[in-house]
Amino acid sequence: MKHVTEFRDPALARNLLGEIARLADQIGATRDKPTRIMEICGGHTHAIFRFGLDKLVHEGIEFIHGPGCPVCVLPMARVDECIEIAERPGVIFTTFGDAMRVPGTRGSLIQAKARGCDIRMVYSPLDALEIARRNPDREVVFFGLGFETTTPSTAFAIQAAAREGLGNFSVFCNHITVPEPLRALLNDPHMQLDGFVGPGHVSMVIGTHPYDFIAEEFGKPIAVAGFEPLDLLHSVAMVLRQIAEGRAEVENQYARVVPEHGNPASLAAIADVYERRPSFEWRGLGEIDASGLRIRPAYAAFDAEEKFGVGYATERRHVPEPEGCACGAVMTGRIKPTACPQYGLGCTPETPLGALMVSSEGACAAYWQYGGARLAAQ
Amino acid sequence: MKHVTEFRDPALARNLLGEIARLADQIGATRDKPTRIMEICGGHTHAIFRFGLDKLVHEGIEFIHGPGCPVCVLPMARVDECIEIAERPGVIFTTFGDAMRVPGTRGSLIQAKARGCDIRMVYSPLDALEIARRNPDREVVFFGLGFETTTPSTAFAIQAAAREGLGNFSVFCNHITVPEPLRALLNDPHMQLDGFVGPGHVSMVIGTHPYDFIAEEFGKPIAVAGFEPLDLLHSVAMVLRQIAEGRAEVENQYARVVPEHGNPASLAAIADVYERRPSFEWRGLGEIDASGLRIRPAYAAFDAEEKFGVGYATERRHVPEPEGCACGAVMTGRIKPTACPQYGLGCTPETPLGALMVSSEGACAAYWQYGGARLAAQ
Amino acid sequence: MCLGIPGQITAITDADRLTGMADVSGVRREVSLAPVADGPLDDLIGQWALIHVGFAMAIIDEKEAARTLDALRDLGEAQEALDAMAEGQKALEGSQ
Amino acid sequence: MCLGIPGQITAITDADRLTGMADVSGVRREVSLAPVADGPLDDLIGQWALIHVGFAMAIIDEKEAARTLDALRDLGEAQEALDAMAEGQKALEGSQ
Amino acid sequence: MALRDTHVTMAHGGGGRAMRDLIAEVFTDVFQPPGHEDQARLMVDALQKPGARLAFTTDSFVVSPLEFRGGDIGKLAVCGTVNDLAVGGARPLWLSAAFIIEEGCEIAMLRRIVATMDAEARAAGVTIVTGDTKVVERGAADGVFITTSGVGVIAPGVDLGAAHLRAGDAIIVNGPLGDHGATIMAARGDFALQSTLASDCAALHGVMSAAMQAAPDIRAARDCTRGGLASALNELASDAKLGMVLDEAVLPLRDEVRGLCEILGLDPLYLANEGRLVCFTPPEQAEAVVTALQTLPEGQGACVIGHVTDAHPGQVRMQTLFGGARIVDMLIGDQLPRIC
Amino acid sequence: MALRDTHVTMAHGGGGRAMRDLIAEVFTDVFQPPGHEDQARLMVDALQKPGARLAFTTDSFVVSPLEFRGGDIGKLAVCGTVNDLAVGGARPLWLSAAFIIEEGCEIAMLRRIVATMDAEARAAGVTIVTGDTKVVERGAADGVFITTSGVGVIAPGVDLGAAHLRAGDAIIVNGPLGDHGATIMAARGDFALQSTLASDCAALHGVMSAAMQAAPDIRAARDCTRGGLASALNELASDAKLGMVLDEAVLPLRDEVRGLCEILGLDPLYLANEGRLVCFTPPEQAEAVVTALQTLPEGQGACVIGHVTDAHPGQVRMQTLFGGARIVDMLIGDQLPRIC
Ligand code: SF4
Ligand code: SF4
Ligand SMILES: [Mg+2]
Ligand SMILES: [Mg+2]
Ligand SMILES: [Mg+2]
Ligand SMILES: [Mg+2]
Ligand SMILES: [Mg+2]
Ligand SMILES: [Mg+2]
Ligand SMILES: [Mg+2]
Ligand SMILES: [Mg+2]
Ligand SMILES: [Mg+2]
Ligand SMILES: [Mg+2]
Repeated sequence: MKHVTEFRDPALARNLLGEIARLADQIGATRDKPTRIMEICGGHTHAIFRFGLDKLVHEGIEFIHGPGCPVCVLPMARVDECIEIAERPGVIFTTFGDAMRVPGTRGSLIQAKARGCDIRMVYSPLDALEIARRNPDREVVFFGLGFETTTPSTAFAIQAAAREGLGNFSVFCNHITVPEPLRALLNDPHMQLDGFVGPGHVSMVIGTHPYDFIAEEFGKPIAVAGFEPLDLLHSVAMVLRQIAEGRAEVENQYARVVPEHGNPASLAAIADVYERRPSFEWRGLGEIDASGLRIRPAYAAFDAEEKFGVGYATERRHVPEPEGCACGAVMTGRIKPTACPQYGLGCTPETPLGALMVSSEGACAAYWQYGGARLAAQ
Repeated sequence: MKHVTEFRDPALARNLLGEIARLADQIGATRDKPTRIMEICGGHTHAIFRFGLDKLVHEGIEFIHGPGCPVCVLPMARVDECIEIAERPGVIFTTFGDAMRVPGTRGSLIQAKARGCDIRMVYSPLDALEIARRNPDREVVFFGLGFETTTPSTAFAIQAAAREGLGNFSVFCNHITVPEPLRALLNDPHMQLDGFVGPGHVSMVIGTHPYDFIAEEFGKPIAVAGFEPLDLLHSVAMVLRQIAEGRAEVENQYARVVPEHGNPASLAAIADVYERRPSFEWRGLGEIDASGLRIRPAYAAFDAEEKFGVGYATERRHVPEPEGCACGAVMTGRIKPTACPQYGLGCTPETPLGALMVSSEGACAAYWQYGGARLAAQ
Repeated sequence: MCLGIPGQITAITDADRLTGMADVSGVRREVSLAPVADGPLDDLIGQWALIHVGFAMAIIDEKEAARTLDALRDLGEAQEALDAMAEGQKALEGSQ
Repeated sequence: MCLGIPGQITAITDADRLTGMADVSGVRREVSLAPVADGPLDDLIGQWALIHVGFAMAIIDEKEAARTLDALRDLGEAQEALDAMAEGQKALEGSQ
Repeated sequence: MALRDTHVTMAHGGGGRAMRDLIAEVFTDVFQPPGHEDQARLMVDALQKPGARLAFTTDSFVVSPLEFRGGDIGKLAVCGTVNDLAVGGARPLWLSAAFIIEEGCEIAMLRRIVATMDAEARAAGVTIVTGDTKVVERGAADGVFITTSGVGVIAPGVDLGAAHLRAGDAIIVNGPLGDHGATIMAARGDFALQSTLASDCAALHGVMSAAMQAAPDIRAARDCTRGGLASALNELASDAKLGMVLDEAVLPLRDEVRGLCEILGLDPLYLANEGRLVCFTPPEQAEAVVTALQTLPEGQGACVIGHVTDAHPGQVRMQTLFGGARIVDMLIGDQLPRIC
Repeated sequence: MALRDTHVTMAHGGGGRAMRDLIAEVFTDVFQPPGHEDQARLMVDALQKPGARLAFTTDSFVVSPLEFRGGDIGKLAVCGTVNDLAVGGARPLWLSAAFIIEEGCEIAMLRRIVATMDAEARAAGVTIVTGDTKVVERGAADGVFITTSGVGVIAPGVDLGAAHLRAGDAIIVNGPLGDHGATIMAARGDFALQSTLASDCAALHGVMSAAMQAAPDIRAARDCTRGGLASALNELASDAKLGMVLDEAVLPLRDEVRGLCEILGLDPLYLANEGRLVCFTPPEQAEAVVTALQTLPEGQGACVIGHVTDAHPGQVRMQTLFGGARIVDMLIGDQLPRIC
């Protein structure tokens, strides 16, 4: 697989692991006093565990798993709102597969489907659009979720629907943005991070400048990284080198995909279709100012929230986080998943209690599934 | 079973068979020169074969099976029109079970159902009405067919729909009347009948006077009969006694159910909802003047022909009878089913070619199913 | 044509819609009483009606029923009947 | 977040709708080229793009890819790496 | 208690932990099949006797509603396969049970069905030794379908079959006909009929072994399921190239079944049964069979209903109440309710 | 040729002549089961040897689309049950086949499916000896479901099973993983993926007997169907109370399967196979097995993929490409395509 296999080369991995070890020693990182690097993106978390990277890097390097899984941070109330829409007569509710399992207060979309809702998994918002074209007598709703990577795809889909006059298509918009929760994390006085691995695919849309504040205002190094194991290790080495050299910059490890200023067509589509919400709720993090997008009034006809009068278009029900959930502390790097009193007991991937156990990108789920904890336990 | 078991009493049957034999001998009926009595109604045909009455009566009595099966006389084109309606998106097409098997040029309703049409069997037009109430977003069409017995039920259903403002209910009307084809038969110069057994359940609605012309204009005796074996034998005896005594009258064997002037409420409902068509097509008999009913303009909203623009509401396609079909000759009593060149070869109940093989009330089907021919063959 | 079966009306289920319960040998079905509702509905309870496609089409006249049966009982059983039975027996065994 | 995989654009399938065929190891899927259609569409054929939820989100810069790999090759393999590998081995056998 | 869902979801068919939990808690904890492999491994002495034969049969069960008066789909699935073994003269030993479950199916109902199966199997002396579950999308099945297969042993010397029928043989049934078909038709609700009818669903291994003991020369037996008595007799008549004569006056039929048939215009001879068999014995052994069956709960209504003849090979005829005769033909398609 | 319909209607399930014609023309004329009774009656010498055991298994098959590159539901149904017998060390002998058919199903397609089954059964040396058909209303099934059950004989002395696994045993598969699951996922059309992938569907009786000959001390085998290799190994690890270690570098995977998994975010270890088994041998017999399998068409891609360990009982672990380690856990529910 071109552009994949090369970046999984074990020999080069050995080079990088050596480099990381050298740098870690150089900056005095030890098991007891580790250098803490947050990989912001759930895709990075997933790759770390899938390839076992956490066990390979120098023991002085500790990965802190960030909030960058759009499925994990979906609040219960939002899932309830999905089901509310899906229960309307005539609705075909379309969604990415990984959103099917997220629990709301009335169960997940999988369970709503079993109860009789017409809920269909799609690979792309384009497929939802096609379902709408083929079912003119049904209301087809796409569950739009994701960070800036995915936002353009629903923006393009809404533009196409508007062009075609596809009146039976709408998007339930849950798009969120990366920089705002990062700022919230950095403002948290409990936060102790030494650097960041930046989200490669978000950056291919928004470019690298939105992270400038991390280096400039908070003095932390960051390297935007790809998702193959070499990419990840490379970016860790880059962050460590910045620390070693006393720099705090935004570096781009993933230059083959990420342009400095992002993707103009995608940014234009986002700007055309979406505007910022005053605030948006994140599971485990609560409401974060200006962290979510909504559909502009010009496209209100394609806004499921408006069309069905749910969510932010109405009086929203407050759904408290489940009791005893330590997601916030894990997501801000204060504790490891295994330190959560619910981990593996009340909270498992089969019956997730908190956000981070929901998707295989969630830190707790990745820990569990790939054995972060259990490998060590024996 | 009260009012049933008593009329199946073998001892009384023996009395009647004796009486029939006495009368047959008295009028000189013999196997070679039989007295030919037409049971107009398919229900009587069915009962004759079900209870084996044809083999029990005096050999000088020959039953001629009349055209009184509304399922058999349904023309191919009418079935095609049903399927045309059933294929419209959103339609639930409801029908009595026995109409499911009648072949049109594009197969039967059973086959249309297998191809994906939403066709549902009901026991009563009331059930179709209930389906319409429960499916306000679907068009529910009831396949109205039958003689005067059944006509009131669809009339009452249409009145109820009108009262309730049930805009998604309509009837595809194929109701036909008994006297007109009888007159056509009696006018046929080939016809050689000595008397009639009159249709009991039609008569419970219309009374006995509509048959007066049979006695008065054509000089043939008739006895309106019930459907239990004693009823049938009794009515045969009554017809034979009229012949023996040189009378030609309309007698009522089924007085426990049939009032002389019929059922006022049902007649009123028919008159309110229906009017005569100038003519209507009968399978095997062709177009017969004034033999069919249609929905009055006042109830046009409930008329599926108008609503979907099919059938007599449009230019009708002419569908010729299948080649080699002798239904007309059988139905007018000129030949026995077994004399039809197609009987049991091209035409069987599994693959009916002609009208009379379609329903178990059809003379050919009854012959076949209950072994009229095969019992004799061995 | 026109399958019909006697059933006993056992209850009025909806006086507005003129519906009642009919019982045929223990099998019950709600039927329309519209054709026979020419007097107080409750008078129908206990009566026997001829049921067709979910409608009570006619009230069965018990006296007429009895009169018909009486007429049949009065007929003598004659030799011809026995002959006919014998014919039937032959048909049954396929010897005809 | 945001699963993405390199695929090669092999054809333009609908120039009006800006769609093309992407090939990922022999598995093909029609994708939208909207994010990368900033020049003549046919120029995209043969290029590698980063595919996400049915969209070609970015053209992969072959030179940058080579440059990154070159940088990695230049790094020497150090003793620490071998230690790390040994750690991994221990974890594998559950002895850690 | 790893199973927290109340309804089956697609996850329960995915091959993962959810499926394993469903299978363990709902199925194998109850059936307790031997071992944990992909196939049951079985030994039985009876099979190793010289001349012993193995009997093997299968049926899929589909019924709506899934639960009805007198049983449920699970009872049908066990009894139906036990019966297909028993009527061949086999001693039923082992069953397999494969479930196709519609997404959304209530797990409590599955548990009830499984409990019924377990109870019926135990009562019939058979073990459910292997099984399978599949989950399909909502609308791709109708609640649950069950396919059971059965293995039994036919003792040396036992050989029942159509080929052994002889003219004059008595035709015996074990009880009233059509109860199951009528019950389901009423329960389905399409025709808005109410009744107190109950399915005749029952395992007939006891009836069969009683009949085989009472009639050493028993010829053949069939259970009268889909298509009713009429279909079973027509098949046998055709296989045996012999005729059959039924006596309408003695056919055992419940009043409610007659009533339902009159309302809908159906013939009870074609209604399905799930606990009725027809068996054939030399005339002189018929009374012993009837007497023996009448002592059993499943044979209380046993009676002779006719005889075999060589007068009209392949044809089933009925002597009507009046001594008339008619053919009881093979059904064409389905029995459809009629207006006329 | 009494069957004139081109599509199945409810009449074909009604127990009458239409059903009889469908069964005769489409099914029994092809399968030619012995006899005409409700149950097959079978004798086999191999079963009567002292110590011989009978193997009995069942599976329902549901797949959409019904026909796909590399096979159809009929091939799955025969191979799946043959394989469940074979991996237990049994010689497959007889199959039953029960069909649940959706109203409207094309009869020509049924004929194709039946032809595949017949060909596969003959090739595998098994006979389809008994069967059943049911027809359900449109929307109450998805085209056709097939349940096969199988009976085979386990020779005296043969005893494969999880209990025989030992630390150090080699883990062997017979070819690339996930082809079937990936093929079906692409063929289903939901994700609009095109590929030239073909299902691996195959009968593995030959592979099993080759493996048993090459490795006299073969421990156990499983076919890796639903849930893939990962599920089969997890089940065995849990049953055997031993651990397993896979070597990511040697796992046989086709490029297209990798590609499809990357697109949809799936793990090929959990993809279904229908012609892949995993077997366990003492390490010193592994090479002989691999060599033997590679001579067979169904074993061309055979290789050792890991070993059994007592270090982490019940756990399957993978040594990643970089020497990292991760647990290969039991799947939770279904594998759902991911965006992230
Ligand atoms: S174990 Fe569950 S509750 Fe605890 S932090 Fe993780 S996801 Fe949240
Ligand atoms: S056999 Fe067929 S074609 Fe001939 S008269 Fe009878 S129904 Fe008509
Ligand atoms: Mg069977
Ligand atoms: Mg059976
Ligand atoms: Mg049977
Ligand atoms: Mg299985
Ligand atoms: Mg359903
Ligand atoms: Mg199995
Ligand atoms: Mg299997
Ligand atoms: Mg298996
Ligand atoms: Mg069967
Ligand atoms: Mg379907």
